[in-house]
Amino acid sequence: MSKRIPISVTVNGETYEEYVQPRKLLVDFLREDLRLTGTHVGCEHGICGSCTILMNDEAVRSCLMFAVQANGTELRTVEGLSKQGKLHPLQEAFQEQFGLQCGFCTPGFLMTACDLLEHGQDYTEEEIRVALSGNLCRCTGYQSIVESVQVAAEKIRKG
Amino acid sequence: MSKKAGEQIPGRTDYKWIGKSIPRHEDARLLTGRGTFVDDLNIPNVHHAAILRSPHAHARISKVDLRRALNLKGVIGGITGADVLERTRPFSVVATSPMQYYCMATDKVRFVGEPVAAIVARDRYIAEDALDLIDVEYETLPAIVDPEKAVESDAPILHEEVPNNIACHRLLSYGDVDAAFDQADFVLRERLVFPRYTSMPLETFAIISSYDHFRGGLTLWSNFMGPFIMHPITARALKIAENNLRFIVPPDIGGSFGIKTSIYPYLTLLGLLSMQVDVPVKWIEDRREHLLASSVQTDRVSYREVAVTKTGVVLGFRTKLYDNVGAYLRTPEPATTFRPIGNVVGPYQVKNLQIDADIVVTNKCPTGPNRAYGCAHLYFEQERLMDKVAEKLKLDPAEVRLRNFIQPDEFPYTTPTGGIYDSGDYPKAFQLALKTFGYEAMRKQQKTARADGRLFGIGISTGVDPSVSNMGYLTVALDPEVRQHPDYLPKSGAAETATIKIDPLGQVTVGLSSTPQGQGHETIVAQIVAEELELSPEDVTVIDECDTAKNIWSISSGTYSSRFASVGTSAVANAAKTLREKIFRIAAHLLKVDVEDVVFEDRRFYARETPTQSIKLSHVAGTAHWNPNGLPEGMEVGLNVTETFSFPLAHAPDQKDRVNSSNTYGFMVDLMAVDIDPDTGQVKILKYASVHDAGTIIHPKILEGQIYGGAMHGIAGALFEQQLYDDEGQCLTATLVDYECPFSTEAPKIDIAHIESPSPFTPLGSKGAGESSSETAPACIANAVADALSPLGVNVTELPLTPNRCWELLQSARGQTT
Amino acid sequence: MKLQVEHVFQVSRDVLWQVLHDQTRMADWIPGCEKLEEIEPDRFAATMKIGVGAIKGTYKGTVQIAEKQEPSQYTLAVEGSAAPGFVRGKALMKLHVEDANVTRLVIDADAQVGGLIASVGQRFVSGIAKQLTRELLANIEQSLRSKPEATA
Amino acid sequence: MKPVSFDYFAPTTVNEAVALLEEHGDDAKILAGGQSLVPMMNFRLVRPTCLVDINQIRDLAYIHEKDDRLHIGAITRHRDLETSTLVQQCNGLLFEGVQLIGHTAIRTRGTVGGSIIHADPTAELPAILAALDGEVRLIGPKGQRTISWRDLFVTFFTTVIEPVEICDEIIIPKLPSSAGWAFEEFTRRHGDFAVAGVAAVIVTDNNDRCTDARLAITGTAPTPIRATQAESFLVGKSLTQTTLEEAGRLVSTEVEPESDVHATANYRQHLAGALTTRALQRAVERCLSRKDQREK
Repeated sequence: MSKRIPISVTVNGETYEEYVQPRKLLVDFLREDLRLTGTHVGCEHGICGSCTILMNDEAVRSCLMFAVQANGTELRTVEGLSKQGKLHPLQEAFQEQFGLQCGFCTPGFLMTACDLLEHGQDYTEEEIRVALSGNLCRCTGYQSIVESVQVAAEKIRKG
Repeated sequence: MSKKAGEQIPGRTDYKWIGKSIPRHEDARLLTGRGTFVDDLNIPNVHHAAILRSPHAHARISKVDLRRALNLKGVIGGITGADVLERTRPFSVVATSPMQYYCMATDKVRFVGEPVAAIVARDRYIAEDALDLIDVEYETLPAIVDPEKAVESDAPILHEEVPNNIACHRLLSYGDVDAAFDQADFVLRERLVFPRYTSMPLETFAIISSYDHFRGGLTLWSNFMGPFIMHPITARALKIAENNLRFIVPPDIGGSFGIKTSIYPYLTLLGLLSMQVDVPVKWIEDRREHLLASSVQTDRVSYREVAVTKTGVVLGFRTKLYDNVGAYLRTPEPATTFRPIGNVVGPYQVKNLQIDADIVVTNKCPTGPNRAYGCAHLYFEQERLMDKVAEKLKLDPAEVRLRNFIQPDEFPYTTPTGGIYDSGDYPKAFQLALKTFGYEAMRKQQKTARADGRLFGIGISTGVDPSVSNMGYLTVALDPEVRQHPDYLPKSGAAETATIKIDPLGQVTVGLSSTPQGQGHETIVAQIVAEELELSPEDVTVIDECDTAKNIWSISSGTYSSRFASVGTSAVANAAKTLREKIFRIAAHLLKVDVEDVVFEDRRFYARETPTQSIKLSHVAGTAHWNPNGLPEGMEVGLNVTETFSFPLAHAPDQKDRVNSSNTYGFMVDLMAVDIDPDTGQVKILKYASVHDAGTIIHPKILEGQIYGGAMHGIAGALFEQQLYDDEGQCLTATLVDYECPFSTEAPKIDIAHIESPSPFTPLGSKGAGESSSETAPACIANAVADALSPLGVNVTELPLTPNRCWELLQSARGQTT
Repeated sequence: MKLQVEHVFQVSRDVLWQVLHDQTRMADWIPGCEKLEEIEPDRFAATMKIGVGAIKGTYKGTVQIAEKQEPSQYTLAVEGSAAPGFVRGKALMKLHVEDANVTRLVIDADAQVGGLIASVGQRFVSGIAKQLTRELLANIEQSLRSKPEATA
Repeated sequence: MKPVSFDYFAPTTVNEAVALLEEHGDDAKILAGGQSLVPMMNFRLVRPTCLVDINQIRDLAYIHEKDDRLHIGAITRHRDLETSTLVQQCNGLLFEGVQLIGHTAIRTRGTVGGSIIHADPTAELPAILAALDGEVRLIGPKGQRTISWRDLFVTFFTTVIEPVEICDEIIIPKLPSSAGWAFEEFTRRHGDFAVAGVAAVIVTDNNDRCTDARLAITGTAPTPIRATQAESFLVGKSLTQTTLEEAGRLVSTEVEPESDVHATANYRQHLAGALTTRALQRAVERCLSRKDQREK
């Protein structure tokens, strides 16, 4: 068994100093060590997108990184989206447009869309579909998710 | 009365909440990462299991040795087939030739991925390390994967008790099928192949097991979804009393689509593990395990022949089925074959039919319920042949369907197989579908496209959408003589239970055991209760987490067979009505007026004559709790109502194998236009219209979500996904790279419309629609692709229509071998 | 998975036969073979490191020679298992005389891969199998060259 | 699906990394973006006992232009390429091709060096390297060496890189201003590994005759390959539709793909040809429109 390595990582603004096994996947670190269970494990091979989080403001798969690699980074997870009881425009839009059913894939979609909308809000429907195409949803047939992101973009544009 | 989803239902002013797309109560927690799925539970001292699985499709196990694994630091225990054999019973199997099916291989492995041993360790990482240290020796045996070859006399035998690998055979006849074929002007025949796919939930199987050695009680937290017959089955397998076995299902399940019905062998396995190691044990199935060895839809080869008149009326059909259930007949299989028995004629007036079914075991993963259970197969066969009738008679395929529909004045309609279709207007819904699709314009567009050399096709499919399975249908798998035996306990019924209470301050809480997986039950129940109690949905708290030790449940409880919108809502509506009656009686008593004169408004009761003298709901509720003496004479204290709704027409099968296999029957029509790229063979859906009749619509957007999701699963199975095996039984699709679930870029938009024919059998008139277009979309795509390729003289008889397969069909038309 | 490969060697059939059956040299040309020990006549315990790139496994199993019709054909069966699963292959090895010092080796193989590699490595399994057969032929060539006395 | 235990090192210089590789030998693996390695580790298909994480060697993230060539540091992310105006200006094929890699979250982490050294025969960057006669620089204990793509790729997931070497730079020639290009690939789902793909570049003279043609094909061999017969067929010809179709047909006969769960060999062969024609059509269009722009 390899030695545990100290890391310092900021998640949703809070800094954690922890010791981790080198092989511990980042998603397991978030869920098990930090008890941030909003990020989900869907496939552990980078296809389904359920574990998508933001690392230094860009979407990454937390199942394809080791926790030790997050040392010194700033992470954002679904738990950090709403502020003081107020939903993020994306969360509002998902609720209004019925962009979720079972909710298992939802955190991954939200974080993927968050990356997209923080880098622009003016996208065609096709561009949104492409941007979301690394996330699997088995409930909605995607239409309501695409519409949610369109509505969220509009909300953010209008401030 | 037709309407687009999302709009208010016209003419329904009497409903304040039903029919409205209110925001979902479930969303806030799921959107903020506060949902509670099994893997999110924090059970003290939980340890982690990993399962060693067979790399062979068929082999005798000559040795399993855990010693090296158990010596690994962090490992606390493990089990093998020997422990399973000693401490558990095989599961009950519904078949003419029963077999020994345990939660783990005991003598032989019969499919790749079958559990061979399990390890418990401090964490999952170490548990997986330990799997590498288990020494197993196998003597490999020849494998068989093809259901038609499996029944041949020289095929390898999976189970000694199952001759010819036929676990179950039934020859079912209804009407006078020979006469129908004698009278027919012509007969059409096809061999059709329906593939294996899974609607694969994104959350895999998840179980935490905890055994109390002192009391002998076993608690299993899991994303189990019902039916609750699995509770006694698991108790029996684990040799523990039912009242010592507790299933707890947390509020959130990450999809299921039928697949999680088949979790119970793992519930047994985890139960045994925690008994062995004496600490709580968690097992989260990984994606590879899920795709290899959880559950999947049955694949089928069918030979169907139809007897038709020269006017295009179908007089009867005969079907020979080979249903491949994989290595074991796992309950509720062989339900693929029998679940649609009451609606096996679909929406058509066919009176005579024969089904000759072989349920075959092969060296593949065992099968089970999957969205569209049995119906996607059925409508693929039925609707492909309706198109063949049209082709033969040079009629428009829409016209052929119109000539065969059951007519609106025939409802309730009893099918030759015993189904009782409650309500509907098939021609009207069909016409609406043609209009929504723009059928004539699309046919014109097709002409132009064909003239330009494009491969443009239009497909139609229709189906009767059965909801709420009658628990008795499965016993059609047994010979009538078996069902007549005096020791035989007949099976029937379809029930669901709801509990509503009003607390001392007048707040409403509803408890359900429906174990939903994303269907929005909390929202729908709040709507119904708000409607009945004249409150706002926001006032109603719905707790939909199940604990079999605390909740009231029925043997058929759960969320499967599209049942909630029909049976669950009925239980809720009836319970709410009963509770309403009670609070109105208390209010009348307190106001000293007749119940008929009591008015309820803004949480206050008053007498119609004296609106200014009102009492609060909290006062009325408080009376029931705090002041029993203030209640009307003889009234029970408290405000709790538990109501079970049970369908009266869910009888056991009769001696002629007739059964009303479901309880409400909706209707659906799918229409699609597709374009095939001649270079790549890729099918593109250009237009998709879908019309549904699910009776009274309670929440239009949730219904739309079910239709979209169902359609997507049908499209996925028809174009993208397939569980594939090689000839030696190796599964080739155990990753999401190889098992190709479509993404947003592959998903079409759907034009959805509805008619509403309320069911006379449910209090709200609603029917289930959870499976909906997953049943008809595969047939629709097959018909559309066949239509696109018809100028080339190519027939479509097999799914999925992958680019590779379409290209091969094109090559065959081009006269080139591939 | 069926594979057929053939290769022409610039040696006589007897020499090729001899090389293919020389126990001291079999380990040289069986791809990835790290260890080969005879356990009974024509049956060997073998350790083979098989794979491509980083995807390598050390397989333990047996190599068996059977149905010998010296010097024209025989069967070679290889079986091995490791953590990523198992490999199993049986090849009919035919040696055709093309000329006095020219022999065509035709290999008709049926290979099976099971377990982890089969279930998650579908994109490259058949490619790896082909690669191994190419390696096999190259190794035999190499083996023939490295022992000049054999080609005499 | 959890990886085996390993020792972890995160060197901050190339020399440190090379020293670690030397020390740990065959069982060490370099961790770059990890988007291919980590899934294989999670499946336990790959079981390194030591990981040398090169993501902390910040000097290896750069894109610059020198001597008509793009020099790209090995840990430059795909996302950096797709957002680079320099890449867009001097190498349209690379700019187009990189966008076909996986999905955003994959491109955020995935690195140029990692993708090339991973040598997946369906991957985009190895094909672009092949089409443009690119090179990679490898650094080992004995110094550095620069290897042309031709000598780099050995077979599936295998290059000539030694276990003690690290790839630190990728060198890709700029496209001439008279060039047209296109990257066409066929996937069943957006962002998948391609069933087959074609990176095409053509250069024409003033009379619209082809003076140079590059066709790199993915998914049809253990490594990316160049369709040399089709390339020489195109040179000297005016690029009519018939010519482009004939080039496609030639590619179909040139490639010898394998069958797998996604596609049969015959289908792949056919696809390679059809995609060639499509890629060439778009490349020719680009060629002509760039010429128009120049003339304006």
